Amino acid sequence: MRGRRGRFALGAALVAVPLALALLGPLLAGEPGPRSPSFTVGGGHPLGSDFVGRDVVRQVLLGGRPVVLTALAATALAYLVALPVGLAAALTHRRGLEELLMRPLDVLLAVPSLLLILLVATVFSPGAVGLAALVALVNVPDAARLVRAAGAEAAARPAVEALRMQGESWARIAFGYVGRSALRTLVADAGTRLTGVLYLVATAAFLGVGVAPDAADWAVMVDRNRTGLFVQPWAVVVPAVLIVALTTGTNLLFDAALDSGGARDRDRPGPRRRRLRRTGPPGGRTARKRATAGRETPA
Amino acid sequence: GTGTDADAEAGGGSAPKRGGRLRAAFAGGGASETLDPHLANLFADVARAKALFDKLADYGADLSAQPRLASAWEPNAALDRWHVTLREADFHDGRPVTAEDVLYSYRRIADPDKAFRAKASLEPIDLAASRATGARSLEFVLKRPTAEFPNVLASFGAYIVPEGAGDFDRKPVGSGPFRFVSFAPGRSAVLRRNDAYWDGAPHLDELEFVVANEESARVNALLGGQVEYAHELNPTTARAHEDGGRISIVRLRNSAMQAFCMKTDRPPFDDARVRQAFFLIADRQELVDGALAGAGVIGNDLFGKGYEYYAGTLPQRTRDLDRARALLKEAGAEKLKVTLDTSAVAAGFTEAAAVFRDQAREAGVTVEIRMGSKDSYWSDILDSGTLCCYRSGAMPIEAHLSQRLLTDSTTNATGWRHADFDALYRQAQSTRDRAERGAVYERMQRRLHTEGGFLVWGFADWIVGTARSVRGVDAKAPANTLDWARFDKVWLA
Amino acid sequence: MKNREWAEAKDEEPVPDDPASAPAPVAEVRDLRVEVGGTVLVDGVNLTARPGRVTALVGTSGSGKTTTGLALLGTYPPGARVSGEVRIAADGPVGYVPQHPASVLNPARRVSALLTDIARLRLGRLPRARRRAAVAREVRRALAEAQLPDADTVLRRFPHQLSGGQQQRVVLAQALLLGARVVVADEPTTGQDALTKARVTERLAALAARGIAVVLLSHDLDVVRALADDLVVLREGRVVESGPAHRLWSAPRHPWTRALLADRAASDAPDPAPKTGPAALRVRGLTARHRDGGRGTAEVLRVPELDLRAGECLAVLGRSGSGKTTLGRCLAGLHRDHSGQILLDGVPLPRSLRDRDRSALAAVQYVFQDARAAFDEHRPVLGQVARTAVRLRGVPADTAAREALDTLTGLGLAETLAHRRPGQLSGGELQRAALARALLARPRVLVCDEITSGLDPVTRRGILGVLSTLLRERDDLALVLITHDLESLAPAHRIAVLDAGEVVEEGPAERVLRAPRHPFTSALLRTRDRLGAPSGS
Amino acid sequence: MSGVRRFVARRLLLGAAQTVAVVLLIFALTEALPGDAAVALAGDQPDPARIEAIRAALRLDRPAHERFADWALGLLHGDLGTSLTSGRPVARYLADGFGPTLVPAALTVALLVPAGFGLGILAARHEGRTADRLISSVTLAVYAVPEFALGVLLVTVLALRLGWLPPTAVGHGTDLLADPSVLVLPVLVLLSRPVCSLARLVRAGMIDALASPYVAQARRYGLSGARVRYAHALPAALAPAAQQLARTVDWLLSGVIVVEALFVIPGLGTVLLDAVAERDVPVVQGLAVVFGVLTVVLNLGADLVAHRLAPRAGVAA
Ligand SMILES: Nc1ncnc2c1ncn2[C@@H]1O[C@H](COP(=O)(O)OP(=O)(O)OP(=O)(O)O)[C@@H](O)[C@H]1O
Ligand SMILES: Nc1ncnc2c1ncn2[C@@H]1O[C@H](COP(=O)(O)OP(=O)(O)OP(=O)(O)O)[C@@H](O)[C@H]1O
Ligand SMILES: [Mg+2]
Ligand SMILES: [Mg+2]
Repeated sequence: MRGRRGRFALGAALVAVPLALALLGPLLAGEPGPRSPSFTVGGGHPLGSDFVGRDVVRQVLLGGRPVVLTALAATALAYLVALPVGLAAALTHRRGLEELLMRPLDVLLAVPSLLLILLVATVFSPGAVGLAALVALVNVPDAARLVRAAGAEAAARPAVEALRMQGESWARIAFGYVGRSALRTLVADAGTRLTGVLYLVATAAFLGVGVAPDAADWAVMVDRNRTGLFVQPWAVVVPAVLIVALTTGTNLLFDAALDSGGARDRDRPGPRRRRLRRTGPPGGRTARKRATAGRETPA
Repeated sequence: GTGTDADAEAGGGSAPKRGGRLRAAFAGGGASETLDPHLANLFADVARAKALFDKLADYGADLSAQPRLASAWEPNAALDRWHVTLREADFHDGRPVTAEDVLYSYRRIADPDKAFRAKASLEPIDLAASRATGARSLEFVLKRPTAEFPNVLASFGAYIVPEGAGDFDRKPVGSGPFRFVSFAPGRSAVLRRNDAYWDGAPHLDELEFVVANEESARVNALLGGQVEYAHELNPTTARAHEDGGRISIVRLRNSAMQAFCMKTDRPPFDDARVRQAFFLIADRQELVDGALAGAGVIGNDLFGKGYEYYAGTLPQRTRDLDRARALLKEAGAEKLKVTLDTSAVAAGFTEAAAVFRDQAREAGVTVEIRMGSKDSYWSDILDSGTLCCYRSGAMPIEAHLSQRLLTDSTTNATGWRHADFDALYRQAQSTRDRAERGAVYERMQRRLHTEGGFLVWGFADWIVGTARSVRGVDAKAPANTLDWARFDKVWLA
Repeated sequence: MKNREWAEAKDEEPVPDDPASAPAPVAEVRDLRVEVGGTVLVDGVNLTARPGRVTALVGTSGSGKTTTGLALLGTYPPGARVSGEVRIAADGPVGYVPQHPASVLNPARRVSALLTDIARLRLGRLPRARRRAAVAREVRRALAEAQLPDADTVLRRFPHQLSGGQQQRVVLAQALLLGARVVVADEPTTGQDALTKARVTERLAALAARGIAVVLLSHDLDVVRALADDLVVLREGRVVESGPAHRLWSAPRHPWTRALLADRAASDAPDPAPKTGPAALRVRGLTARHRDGGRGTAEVLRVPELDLRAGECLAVLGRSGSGKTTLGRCLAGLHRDHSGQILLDGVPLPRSLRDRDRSALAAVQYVFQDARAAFDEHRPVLGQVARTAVRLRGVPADTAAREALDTLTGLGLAETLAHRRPGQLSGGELQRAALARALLARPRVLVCDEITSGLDPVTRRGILGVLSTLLRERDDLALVLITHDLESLAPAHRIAVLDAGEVVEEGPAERVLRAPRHPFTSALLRTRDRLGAPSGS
Repeated sequence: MSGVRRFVARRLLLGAAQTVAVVLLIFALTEALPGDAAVALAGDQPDPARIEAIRAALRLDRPAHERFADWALGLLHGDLGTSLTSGRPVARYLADGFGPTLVPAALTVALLVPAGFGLGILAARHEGRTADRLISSVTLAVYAVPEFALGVLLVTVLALRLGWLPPTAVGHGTDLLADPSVLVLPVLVLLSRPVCSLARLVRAGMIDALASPYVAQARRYGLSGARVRYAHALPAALAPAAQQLARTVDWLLSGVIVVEALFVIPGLGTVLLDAVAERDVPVVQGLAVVFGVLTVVLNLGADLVAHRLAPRAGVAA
């Protein structure tokens, strides 16, 4: 119990810093000061200057919001599409429908995601919203396949048949039961996907699509300031640490939340199985272990 | 030019040593690379081409033409017929370089079905009328007087190949300092010393070009001893290693002009006052510091700093926001909004755009940055948009003028079309006397300085890293000139 | 037969009443108290398992049998506060046949996987070369002992490809194979027909005869009577009486014991009036297939003709694996792979329930054989039960909840239980909840698949009573009662007997029971008499 | 297994259609990109007349569908066409790029499977305890570090500071196996993120599987811990992990552009990016075919695993 709360606190603390920066940073950033030469240390900049001579502190303050917003939005959007598609494929008994849902997505899978983003973004030059949608789109096939695989077993359980016989709506069966059963796997995937999405946006920026390549955006900062890593490490290290904190914290929170929720099956063995081993020949003396009163088996 | 380490040591007088293998890392063109010298496009192509082939002439450090395979050239009085004598040189297969080879090479370049890059440069030559006057002498007939004809002979990509050569993938034969050994497109090219080279055999036994597109990979390979020469390093990398002692950094000054290009034929830049205002908005030092990480010098809105005929006497323009605002007001362009096209096509472009955007804001001008596709950037900016980032490698000032600033120039990105300006150019080309010609060029440059379309804010260094053992790397030659990437003069200590 | 001989022989054997002279216990529970969130599941339970003896735990549904049995395995409900002492004096593992066998079968592995692993563990000493053959032999032997003679087919299958009874026997085979010194068998015969049950009982007896301590948790008095050496009677988590079986049978001291062990004769007589009128449900030319592994399909059920009138109760009898569940699932639209027609009031029902509209869904309801698997383990039972009324009858949520609660209490489930999640209910409780869920649809045809298998006689009588009452009260209801249990035939008007997928006999209940025509039916009826012999009078 | 065979056959048939779709999609997108091979070839000398000439020389002036039809017709004869920029056959591009891609990819997969599964299972086994915390946080943190950053770090420390390994594979061309030490760093970098995502997925699935009654039963019956984990719990947790693995292999074969650039490995990812930049449509198309086929096969494999591990799915009502 204590462990879980501890993890919750740790996760929350880890997430709090980047989130607070994302929320409040732009308010604190103030007006841009004069530029310095690129990658200088000190000189009125506590964290030095970046690749175009801007103050790293200010960039860090400004750079959280787009990262958090785009990454969260794109991940959420990807799952918004992938969940129904994947679950529908898992739940249907019509092979045709399943193929109809999944095979076109496979086509998208065959194009490396960076290339797809590069191509589509160059052709259609979408804005920030469009880019988030695009990044989400690139993630949909992958996520949908995963949802399908994770949900396939649960989708064929008698419980689903029973729900159907009750006339439950498709959504309730799919999200309420099948999705719920695969929750842990889905959350684990969403957590890593979040990180992937973040850098996809940054790499796209570097290749010249989506966000401006000098945008105040932590992921873009990590990417663009890397040339100066050995001259002025802060411009890379600080945003990188913030991103790590954000993704690690989010995942820790999810993990902790999952461990509390969800009843376990009653057949789950408790860790304290009291067993007395024979020390002598059968029927001989037995070493005793007493179950102390008032023990709790963990949830 | 302050001498760098390598420079000092090279000049330090230690005698060149023969032997060894030098591996040079360049950014390359991937699996589509070829050894066809006429297709040379990237630095890697050019470096390979100049190791295998020769041109009739090449550019010196001040971009004046230096004789190479041509030992002498002599024009007629009207400057429209040039007599060129070839020096005694042999191709790698032992055949001598003849006038026929030259004519074949030039005709190949000018083939209307192909579109070799040097074709535009050779345009002044009437190849049908030109002819060999002997085994090693020939007469070029020109379409119009061209005082700067030797520049044509030195132009980018105008390499001399043996007559009939067409397939350069298998075993290219040239007259250059190195012979072909092997080639894997996008990976490496191995060459061996040509002992019979007319300009003296190279010191190196073997030369290998390897391709590494990522700058950090080139640096790492250099630091890890996997290559001895790494072309095109970041200023930041240079800063980190300049006094680190593990490698030597060579800065090739004035290698690339950095500019913003204003379209003078359309609003708002059709008004000279707006152009002048923009000249005054730019804080050049900040641009050099921010976009080039300090690796360069500021520009004065003119191409070719330090080159032959450069109008160095014109006063350096400095930032003056008040005058800029006044000029804009005069032109009725207060609260001006312009779109600045940029792309990741060249180092520093996007950075320069961002820096300039901030500078313009201080003058009340809103600059909106538009990122373009880097693959089609150059052709996109040629006709569309009003303001864009621009860059140019080293070339003679004359070539810059003729290719970019005449009414019929093929890449007139500033839309600079003025009959009187064209006339000045023609006048220069028919002026035999060098000093007189210089005066005409200065008049032209003065005009460009006051109201031209190029806001030239800086000249970038080209940075080369070498292992400490590498000697003889010329530190004064801008990229693309004769002494740049000239591996026949390099040796390993 | 053999079983009887054994049972009789045992009766003659002097059973030591004095624990001191009995063999040393191999497992012992002393003063066990398990409490979850304020509810006491069991309190003060004592249990001793001795080698070679069968200790039976009896009690009504929800009395704490499973909880006590799991304690022997060291397993407790999550979040339980446990006090007392559990001792197991054996080194090896403890065999366990759980109440819901499906839950311990790995859906991703073939039946053979765990069986082979267990056998290999036992035969680990053998040289590698001989081990493989020995393992295969052992596995087959165990399956045969567990009444699964067709080992080849069974081993190749995945758990979901087995019938309920077959799954149970596979788990039994695992326990038999294990060679444990203690076996906890939780309702090991619920899914079996009378014939199979007799043989399984025999196996368990043989197991005990090998010197293994068997802890039998059962409400099936026939089995308990045939096997138990010692009895522990539980009621609401407390031991009301315990002692040697013969004493408890002959002279129960506690009135509760008396009630529990009372004769089964007290069942109400079936409504004699045979129903007439048009058939509500008609089955024509039904053939059902299962895809068997990848080996093509196997026909498992052929029903040329079957009619069901409103107000009528049709019992479907048959051995385990004969296709009863398949029939029920076909009717309910859960088994798509069939041909033929199922007509409700003359209108053909879509083959899959996905294509049935609400009224058709409501009209035919099916109560799953495995109640635990049919519930969503994450949500409280009450809500799940109530949803039927909300979805199929359009009743507002709060009304539905009230109705659900009424139905559940009517079936003997307290309100506190209804608010729990399925994992926190006992097997019998869940079965009743599943019945309630189907009832809330007000179905025209209700298919009950072994819904009384997990119930003690008292509760079973209650449930069957409820069903009979419903039949009388709602004249449009027709009941299909799938069972292997002759005790549950009380409400039946007619009986259909299935054997290997064929309907071998069909007719009025009374007639079939009195004068069975098909040899298979007679065999079934005979076993009942045999197993029940000791208390036959 | 006739059922499975039918399934595979149908999927392969669909796969052919998918590959066509992939090729069409990529063709359409490359066509829609601003500029064409002529523009790309012209580079910073975009003389309009020259571009026109190149266009004519490359026969780019014909309508797109004609060019596509030509290419498709050639494909039917097993001819992948020739590159626009270099005139070399596309098949050679693929052949040259495949080796440098395959070697690190194969090595990575060979390490990824034991490492990813091992870590995931280890974490699940010790769920909530120190080992799990450690693995979970480290995998998360490493996953949040992009490849280039990790690459730079590893090169700096292992290659440049300590000098244990060569920093890049420069100059090794296609024959990477000749000096295996050049592969260590690329494989490490390639491995870093997939290991993390795979381990996390395996952990998630394993926690559920390990808590299931059937695993309890296996454990109760005295099976060794490893046997329980690998033979009984893992199969139930495998389906999502198999999907992830298929995706990773796909990524290793087509999308490892960063690592290829960082370590100078001239693999297919680099070839693809270059070809797109050069608008070298035939090369892009050739790669699209390869990637299409690859994806179809890998996905089919993953689906077969999923199918096999959730066998009940086939009979759902
Ligand atoms: N996890 C739990 N939390 C709370 N109550 C529980 C839990 N598990 C079981 N119970 C309750 O404890 C009581 C005893 O359950 P148990 O499963 O031991 O009964 P049982 O005798 O096996 O009944 P049955 O014959 O129906 O299987 C039941 O009333 C049940 O509702
Ligand atoms: N998915 C399946 N694939 C193949 N065979 C199956 C499948 N499901 C059931 N069977 C087989 O079909 C036959 C009938 O099964 P069914 O479940 O109808 O039996 P049942 O009469 O209900 O038995 P029980 O009393 O044991 O529950 C059995 O032999 C069983 O092994
Ligand atoms: Mg029970
Ligand atoms: Mg059944």
